[in-house]
Amino acid sequence: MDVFLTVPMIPDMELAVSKTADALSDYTTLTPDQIDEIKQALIEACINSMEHSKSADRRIFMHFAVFDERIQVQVSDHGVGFDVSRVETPRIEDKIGRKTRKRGWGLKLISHYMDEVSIQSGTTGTSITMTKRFKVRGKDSNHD
Amino acid sequence: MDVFLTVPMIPDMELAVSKTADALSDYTTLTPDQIDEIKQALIEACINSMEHSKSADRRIFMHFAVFDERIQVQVSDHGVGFDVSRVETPRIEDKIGRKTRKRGWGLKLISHYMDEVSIQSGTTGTSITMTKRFKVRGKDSNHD
Amino acid sequence: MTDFHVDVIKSADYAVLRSHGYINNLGGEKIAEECYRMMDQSINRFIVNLDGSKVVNSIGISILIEIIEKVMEKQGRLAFSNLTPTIAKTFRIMGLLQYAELFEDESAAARIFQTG
Amino acid sequence: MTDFHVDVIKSADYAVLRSHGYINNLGGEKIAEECYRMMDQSINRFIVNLDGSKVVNSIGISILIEIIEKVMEKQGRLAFSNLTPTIAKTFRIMGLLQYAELFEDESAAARIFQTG
Ligand SMILES: Nc1ncnc2c1ncn2[C@@H]1O[C@H](COP(=O)(O)OP(=O)(O)O)[C@@H](O)[C@H]1O
Ligand SMILES: Nc1ncnc2c1ncn2[C@@H]1O[C@H](COP(=O)(O)OP(=O)(O)O)[C@@H](O)[C@H]1O
Repeated sequence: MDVFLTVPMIPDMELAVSKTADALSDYTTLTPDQIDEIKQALIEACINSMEHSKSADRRIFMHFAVFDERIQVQVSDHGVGFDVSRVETPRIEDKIGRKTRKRGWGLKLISHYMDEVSIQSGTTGTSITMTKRFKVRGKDSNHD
Repeated sequence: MDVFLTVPMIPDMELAVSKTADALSDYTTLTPDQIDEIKQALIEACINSMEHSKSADRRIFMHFAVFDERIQVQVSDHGVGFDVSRVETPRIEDKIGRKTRKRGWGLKLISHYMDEVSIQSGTTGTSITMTKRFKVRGKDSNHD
Repeated sequence: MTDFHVDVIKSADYAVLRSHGYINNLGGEKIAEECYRMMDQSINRFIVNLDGSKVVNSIGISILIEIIEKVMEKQGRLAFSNLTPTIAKTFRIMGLLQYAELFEDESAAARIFQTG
Repeated sequence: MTDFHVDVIKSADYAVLRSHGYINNLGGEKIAEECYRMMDQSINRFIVNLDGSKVVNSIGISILIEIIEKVMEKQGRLAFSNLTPTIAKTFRIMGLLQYAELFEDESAAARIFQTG
């Protein structure tokens, strides 16, 4: 099952988008906490596109694909891209008690919320693909 | 503000879709009852595509456009189309106490839920465009 | 997908049906099933409380029309209660209220049924 | 767009902040504003009850980090309560709980504050 959603980069749109994830969860066996984590990952991916992409069309393109045992969410923008290898892993010790930027947590959080994350980024834009697995319906016992 | 949503024709997808309408209503001054009516109109338009379009790609394409004083919702399919002029207006007297099809209310309901409705239909598909007006933000007094 | 269910409370000579969930074809059919089961037990007066149903579709309502028809055939009576404004509007647009009564809540409907 | 607000309940020597709504940059800043207003009144111990906030973002939490930092500078104490499992996980991932305490609910946090 594939759902495509395109939204403008306007305030709080990431919240509206996260409600679509909610609606799709009816087609999965995701637990409420897992759904919450997908929503948070989606929020982080959207605000990254909004804040950093500098995209001219000011749009975020999403593709939700629901499979038997996983949901895959792709969030893309037509922005300037970034060098993924140069993103530093944030550490709280470097942030607290020092005159440093407190930000920089989005990608780290996404990688913890989701089971698999991959990022494609270049001069034509950025696309982050995030997967979360769930229990196959009706296969909750091991004598299947 | 434009939001595009493409969904598969699968059971209850119309409900999931109506939640997107809910999310977008944050960008309008629509009252809860008006939002409910848009959701119901959207549900009827979606089930029409699901039931009648015979579309090969089994997809519904939606475009939500939010303006200062109205929201426009377009629901399209790539189906076989129908002759709008031949749709009869349903009347309860013809339905109750007679051996007739009880169905046929969708388009009538949509026309009452929304302020303006237009339908384009042909051999490449059907597109229904529905508009609901709301109060311009901050203009609720008449000495503006 | 959606978890639709109907609670049936049988009184002496009428039944209350409380629906929960989306009234689509499946939801409508479940309500019909319960009504017809009651009619087999010679109950022909119904209060259908839609408090748990905030969304309907026209297919589901078509099934409600069939129920109304069957109840009329038996000289019975059908009342709806606890409708959202939009569902009440929907019933009004369709003209359903010429054949079925509408009450604010279940107890208002029950008062009429008990005296009538 | 979203209606974020913070209720502040001031005790003898600590304050409880109850947030309501999405903690994004604006939400985070409102919480910070209230904390700094209390700090101006020499209150340096805080319970931040997130029961009304089910969604956060990393920009909002960055502002919470700034608050924690300011509280630490004053040798104060900051506790969070009523977090959703996902927000608790978020704080844990970020390592926030090395600097701020976590309590199931507000009264559990208050017990520690009253005795400590
Ligand atoms: N969609 C994007 N387009 C351009 N740059 C991005 C995008 N997403 C992330 N980045 C870059 O990666 C960095 C790290 O992102 P993140 O971990 O979310 O933290 P933050 O957004 O707080 O800086 C950003 O500062 C930005 O430089
Ligand atoms: N998207 C569509 N594609 C093809 N035919 C349609 C479409 N929408 C409506 N129709 C036609 O219009 C008729 C009336 O639709 P409607 O008023 O919704 O009632 P119902 O769906 O109950 O028949 C349908 O029976 C169908 O023939």
